[in-house]
Amino acid sequence: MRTALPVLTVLLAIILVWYVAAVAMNATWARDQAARADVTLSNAELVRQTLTQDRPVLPAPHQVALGLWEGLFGQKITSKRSLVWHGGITLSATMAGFAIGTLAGILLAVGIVHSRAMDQSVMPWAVASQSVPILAIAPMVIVVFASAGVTGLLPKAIIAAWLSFFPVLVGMVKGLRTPDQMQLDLMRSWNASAAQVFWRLRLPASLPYLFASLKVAVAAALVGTIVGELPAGATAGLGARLLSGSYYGQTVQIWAALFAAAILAALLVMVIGLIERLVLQRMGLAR
Amino acid sequence: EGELTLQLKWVTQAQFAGYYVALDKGFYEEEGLDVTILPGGPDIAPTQVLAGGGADVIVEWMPAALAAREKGLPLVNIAQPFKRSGMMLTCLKESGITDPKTDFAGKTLGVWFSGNEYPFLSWMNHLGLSTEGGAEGVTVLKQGFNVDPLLQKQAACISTMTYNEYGQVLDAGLTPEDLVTFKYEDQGVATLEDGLYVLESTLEDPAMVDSLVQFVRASMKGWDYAAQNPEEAAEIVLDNDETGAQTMDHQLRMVQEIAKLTEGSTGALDEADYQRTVDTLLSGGSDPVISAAPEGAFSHVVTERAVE
Amino acid sequence: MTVPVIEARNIDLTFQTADGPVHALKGVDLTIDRGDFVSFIGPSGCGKTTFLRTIAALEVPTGGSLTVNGMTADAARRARAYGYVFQAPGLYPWRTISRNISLPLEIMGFSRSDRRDRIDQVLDLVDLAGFGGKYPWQLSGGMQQRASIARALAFDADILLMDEPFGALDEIVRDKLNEALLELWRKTGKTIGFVTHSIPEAVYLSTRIVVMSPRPGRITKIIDSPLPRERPLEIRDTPEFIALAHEVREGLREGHGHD
Amino acid sequence: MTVPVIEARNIDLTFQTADGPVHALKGVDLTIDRGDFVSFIGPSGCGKTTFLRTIAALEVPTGGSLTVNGMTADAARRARAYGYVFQAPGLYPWRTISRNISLPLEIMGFSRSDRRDRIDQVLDLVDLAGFGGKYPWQLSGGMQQRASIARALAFDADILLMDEPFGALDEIVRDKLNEALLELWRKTGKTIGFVTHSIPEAVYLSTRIVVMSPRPGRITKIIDSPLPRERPLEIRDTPEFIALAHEVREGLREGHGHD
Amino acid sequence: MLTAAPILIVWLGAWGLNTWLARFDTRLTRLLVALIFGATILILWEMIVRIYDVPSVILPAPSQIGASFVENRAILWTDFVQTILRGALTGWIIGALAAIATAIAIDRSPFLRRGLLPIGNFVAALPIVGIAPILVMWFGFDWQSKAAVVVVMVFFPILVNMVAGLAATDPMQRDLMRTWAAPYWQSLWKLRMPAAMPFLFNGLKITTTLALIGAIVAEFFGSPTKGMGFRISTAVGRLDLPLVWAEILAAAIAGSLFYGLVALIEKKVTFWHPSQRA
Ligand SMILES: Nc1ncnc2c1ncn2[C@@H]1O[C@H](COP(=O)(O)OP(=O)(O)OP(=O)(O)O)[C@@H](O)[C@H]1O
Ligand SMILES: Nc1ncnc2c1ncn2[C@@H]1O[C@H](COP(=O)(O)OP(=O)(O)OP(=O)(O)O)[C@@H](O)[C@H]1O
Ligand SMILES: Cc1ncc(C[n+]2csc(CCO)c2C)c(N)n1
Ligand SMILES: [Mg+2]
Ligand SMILES: [Mg+2]
Repeated sequence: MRTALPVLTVLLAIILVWYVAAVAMNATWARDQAARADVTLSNAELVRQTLTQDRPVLPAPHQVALGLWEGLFGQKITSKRSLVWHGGITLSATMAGFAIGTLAGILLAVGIVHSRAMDQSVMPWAVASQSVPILAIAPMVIVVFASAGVTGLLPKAIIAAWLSFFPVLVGMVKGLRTPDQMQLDLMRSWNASAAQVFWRLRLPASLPYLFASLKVAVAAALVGTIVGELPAGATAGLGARLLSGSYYGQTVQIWAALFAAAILAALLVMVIGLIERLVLQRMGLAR
Repeated sequence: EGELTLQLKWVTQAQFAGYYVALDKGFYEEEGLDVTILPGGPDIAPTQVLAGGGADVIVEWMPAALAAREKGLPLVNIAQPFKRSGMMLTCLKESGITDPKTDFAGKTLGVWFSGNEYPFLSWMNHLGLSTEGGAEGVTVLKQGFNVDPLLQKQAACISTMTYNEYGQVLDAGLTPEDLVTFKYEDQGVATLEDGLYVLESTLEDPAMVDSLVQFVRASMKGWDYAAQNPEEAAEIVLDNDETGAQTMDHQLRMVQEIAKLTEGSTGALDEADYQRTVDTLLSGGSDPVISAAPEGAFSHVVTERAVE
Repeated sequence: MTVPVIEARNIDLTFQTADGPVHALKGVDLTIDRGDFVSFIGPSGCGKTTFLRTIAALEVPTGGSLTVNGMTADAARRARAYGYVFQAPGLYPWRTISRNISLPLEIMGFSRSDRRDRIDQVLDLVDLAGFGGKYPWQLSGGMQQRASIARALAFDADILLMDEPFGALDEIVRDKLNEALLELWRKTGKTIGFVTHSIPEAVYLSTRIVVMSPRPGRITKIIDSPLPRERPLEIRDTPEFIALAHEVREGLREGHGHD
Repeated sequence: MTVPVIEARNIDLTFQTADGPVHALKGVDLTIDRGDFVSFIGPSGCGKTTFLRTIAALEVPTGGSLTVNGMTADAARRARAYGYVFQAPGLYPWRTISRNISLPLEIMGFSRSDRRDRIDQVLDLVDLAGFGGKYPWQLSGGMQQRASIARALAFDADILLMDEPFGALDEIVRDKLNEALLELWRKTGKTIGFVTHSIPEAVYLSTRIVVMSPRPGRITKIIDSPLPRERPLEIRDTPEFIALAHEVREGLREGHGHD
Repeated sequence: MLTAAPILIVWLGAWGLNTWLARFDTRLTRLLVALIFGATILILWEMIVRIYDVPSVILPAPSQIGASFVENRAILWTDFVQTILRGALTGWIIGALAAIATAIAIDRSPFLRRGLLPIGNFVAALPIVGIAPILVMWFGFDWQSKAAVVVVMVFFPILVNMVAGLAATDPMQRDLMRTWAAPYWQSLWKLRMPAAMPFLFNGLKITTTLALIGAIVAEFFGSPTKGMGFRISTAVGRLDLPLVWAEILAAAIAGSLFYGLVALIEKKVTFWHPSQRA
């Protein structure tokens, strides 16, 4: 409640600015068209036209809302024009990539925390790996995987995994290292084995960090999937939707796809937040 | 029995109506073929997919194919359903361009890349225009996915296909009177577009050649059917478009425009057309697309048997 | 009859740090007998913690010899010869008090029913019966510290090593825990090594007070306490107590240079 | 002649929390005169900190009236009437010791040369001359705490409010700082409000000891010290001192319920 | 099976060497271990490409990539200037400055902070690259549109971090300021800004790679005839894979340097923070 009012106010302000911007940005085209048709526009007429164009430079909020509504609820969800259908395709690749990335991140982190050689070898390159413009070579990655017989959802998922493993790795390394010397010494004083230290101390101690990075990772995975779908000849998914909208100059379609992606991202982060709450509550870590 | 994978050059649209019709109407099946069609995209290089083994046959433009051949990838043209070129430069009349020879200098032109730039580069070479910008040359933009640069006046001219982007410019609200177009055909720099290419090694396998013969035969049947039944063809393309973004109007017009390009083709490559393409590409001045006339870049084995 | 439990002979311990070696312990000689309550007192950095850790085989001395229960310190650690209590409670926030106490028992492979019995027993001992189901953060600092002592007691080692266990608590809570600890020690007859900064605490609790001084860390004085084993809190107002405290303070002052 | 500097009349302070209201202070009545050294002692949570913060206008009482130097507490804060020392040193890690001490002076608009003089002076006063160029983390806890006292002294307010300033230090360092603080107080004649957990510390330092008890926080006893202003450390072994300490302990025990 | 033997031997040998070296844990051996690991990957890559005859249009060998890198250094430099310096860096700086200014502005108003932060967090998690085509349409083909994409991509992560940083001072430090009756700007400048630096740099570091990605990806939606994204897509079309990988290499080096530079500045600015002192 305490945040609802401020958030609504800010949202309202954003929408207002958006309308003004839409009028300003679409006015050129409206004037040009009027000039070509040799008519002069009244101000009211100009505003009306800028907010109802088919190919606006910036669609008005209500146009986007309508496009979104149409896409989400305007048709059967199995229809290729349904954003739910495309969202589902993007979601499945995102989840696959997220799972692969999370697993890889956790395994690497476990290795790094337990082996100094691995820490010193892998960590610097893990940082460098993130400056590889994987998104730029997404189409190539997809072709290369296709040549190895891997097609369909998996190549996209691998791009998603590449982006999502890093936050998990960093968070998990930090988390697995949170137990302080005292807690480790306690374990030692009990003569606990390495496995016992891991399962009973390091892992539970790392969970809050894990969840924090999972939220980042899932958003990153979604970005990866969408970009994997974007120019790489993907035929379905929100990225493909964005691309084809762009290809045919359907700005409303682009924005609707963008918002659908935004909603999907928010949902994913929320779901992880929910799981986090449940798990941490069960562990007595949420107060 | 025979399995074939076809990699398209671009996204699912009526440009490839023949293949989709053949698939949908069961022409491939009749030949005993199991064909998979992979849509392309702006940054899919079909040649790379072919080299990687991701496809058996690709749809590609000849300049790109010959360039790849010179890079050491032994591509062979086995059929050429597109007889004519649909490529052109579309300019805003208000930019004051009337004659390419005199008016391009100092202007900004939109061009497609990723292997689609070769015909344009050849043309500029013909005109003796540098593509490095400046008052004496042209400034080249890597054109994105749509016709916005023209609408937003970011370029004086943009690349368009007769069957596709030109229509989009009109859809956006401009009229033919607002525009000036220069077809590559008319400028004498036309190069062959959508042909079917395979690797040399594929042709050494008799079983594969059999499959290719069946494939080309069925595909040409598809093209014929599409030309005769434009509405149904457009419908089929729409069904196969997974993005759900295409519209009937647009695809119908595309089928009709494409029919003008395939008209008169049996599928067999006309060697005169081939020679004209090679000459255009070779006469590139300082930076030709290919440096020597290719050898064995096409083969009639498949079409000889398919056409009979 | 006195049975030596911990025997340190001429222990040296030097840490190698980036700024050069730090001599944390130098020629430390000490015998602790069964049932002793030995306090270590000395200014910050004099090596009290280091010495306690050495006994627990959490540090390895660079010189000298050390036996615990007649074996090497590390063998004793493996044999789970001691319970160790740190300055901070160090409870695991994701486990309830009971399950915190259960943790070393799980690690040592006690059976479920045995665990339950022991947990109940030590919770009683530290006066926390009924709080087993709470999480650490639901308890006050003093209660947490009692829980951590219970954890160290649960597996019933003969030796208890405590490193400033009450340092963070206020005087009144501290008094209470001191009383309880004495009571426990008398009942169980454990051998206790206890680090503290507080002179009254050291005097109140110990049978022997070891005064240490820094740079390098060594023992400057070992004071045997004349106080009886039975010690009500009021003993702290007696002249014997005050005299002993004074002696300890003097001992400290001697070894103490500039801070 | 006694001049009242701080006058609290029937102060109430209730915090509204998610678990309902917490009565931190209830009917607190106290007058502190110029030159007094008043210690506040009491169990954890009894409102010592809250009361000191109320004097400093860091909390606003929900009832009663409070004047500092004859004005409202907030006006006094704005007039920079007091220096405040927290339990932890609270030095800004990105500033050297000198620049930490300089910070309030910058804020109050002292000139550069004036600042330099004052910094040198207070560094001397707390025996840190030569350490001005060091960063806080390069100093021991005791030295950091002295630096934070220096910072509170630098702008020379008449009132000094200190909230357990030596709580984290070891006994010997604490003794030294206690001596130094007494010395400073005698030399400058400042009025000091001092929170502590330690009975000996309270007795050693104060002219008046205020004993508080919790739930709700109120004053249970105010003890005037018969000790002279001149107090060598040895005074702590005198019968007067021990009797006074005993009185404080009894006062504490009365107000103290279950922990 | 036999062909895999040398690969396995190289791997195990290098790993053994690293395990041994890692025990020393000095600055030099740490560097060595990292370098040996990197070199091993390259050698294995080269071996795999040669032993299994991987076509270079799929995966060129490191030696080919290196050769192409040297041969095309002029092109790589032009692209670097266009994409990294003009697109990414400009956008990053503008975005960071805007985010810092916004953070300071909304920090004064709890109302705005409560309103903007959830939205900021939401937007920070969005697939912002999706707006690249839109921004190319708005800001034209040259680096300005790339910088605009970068501005939008880096703005919110930095904003969120900076706002958190400005709120991160501990209550005692803030109370101290109050006891001195410090005015707003003084406590902002002397307390909250320095205290926010570790958070700010956290945001700045995360966004270095975001900035590169944004600038490069945006070039796929239109660009002049230079730039890393442009070169990569054209070179793929021309099957010049060694050049593609040389560009990737250049981007990775630029990204690592960019990150390293920010980390270095961070070290200088937040030298006092415990994480920097270790
Ligand atoms: N792991 C370590 N590496 C390097 N030096 C250390 C290490 N542990 C302790 N020291 C140093 O050894 C000396 C003794 O430290 P120790 O912790 O034993 O002192 P202490 O008497 O317990 O002090 P305190 O009362 O502050 O707890 C100190 O100078 C300390 O800085
Ligand atoms: N900001 C606050 N909000 C809610 N309750 C508070 C707040 N500050 C203090 N309290 C409560 O007020 C009571 C008095 O707290 P205060 O900090 O004054 O105690 P104290 O005597 O200083 O204790 P300690 O010796 O532990 O420092 C406590 O119950 C505490 O939990
Ligand atoms: C990056 C990019 N490449 C090509 C085209 C244009 N295009 C659309 S269909 C077609 C013919 C292919 O056979 C071509 C060249 C584009 N719009 N964007
Ligand atoms: Mg210690
Ligand atoms: Mg307090």
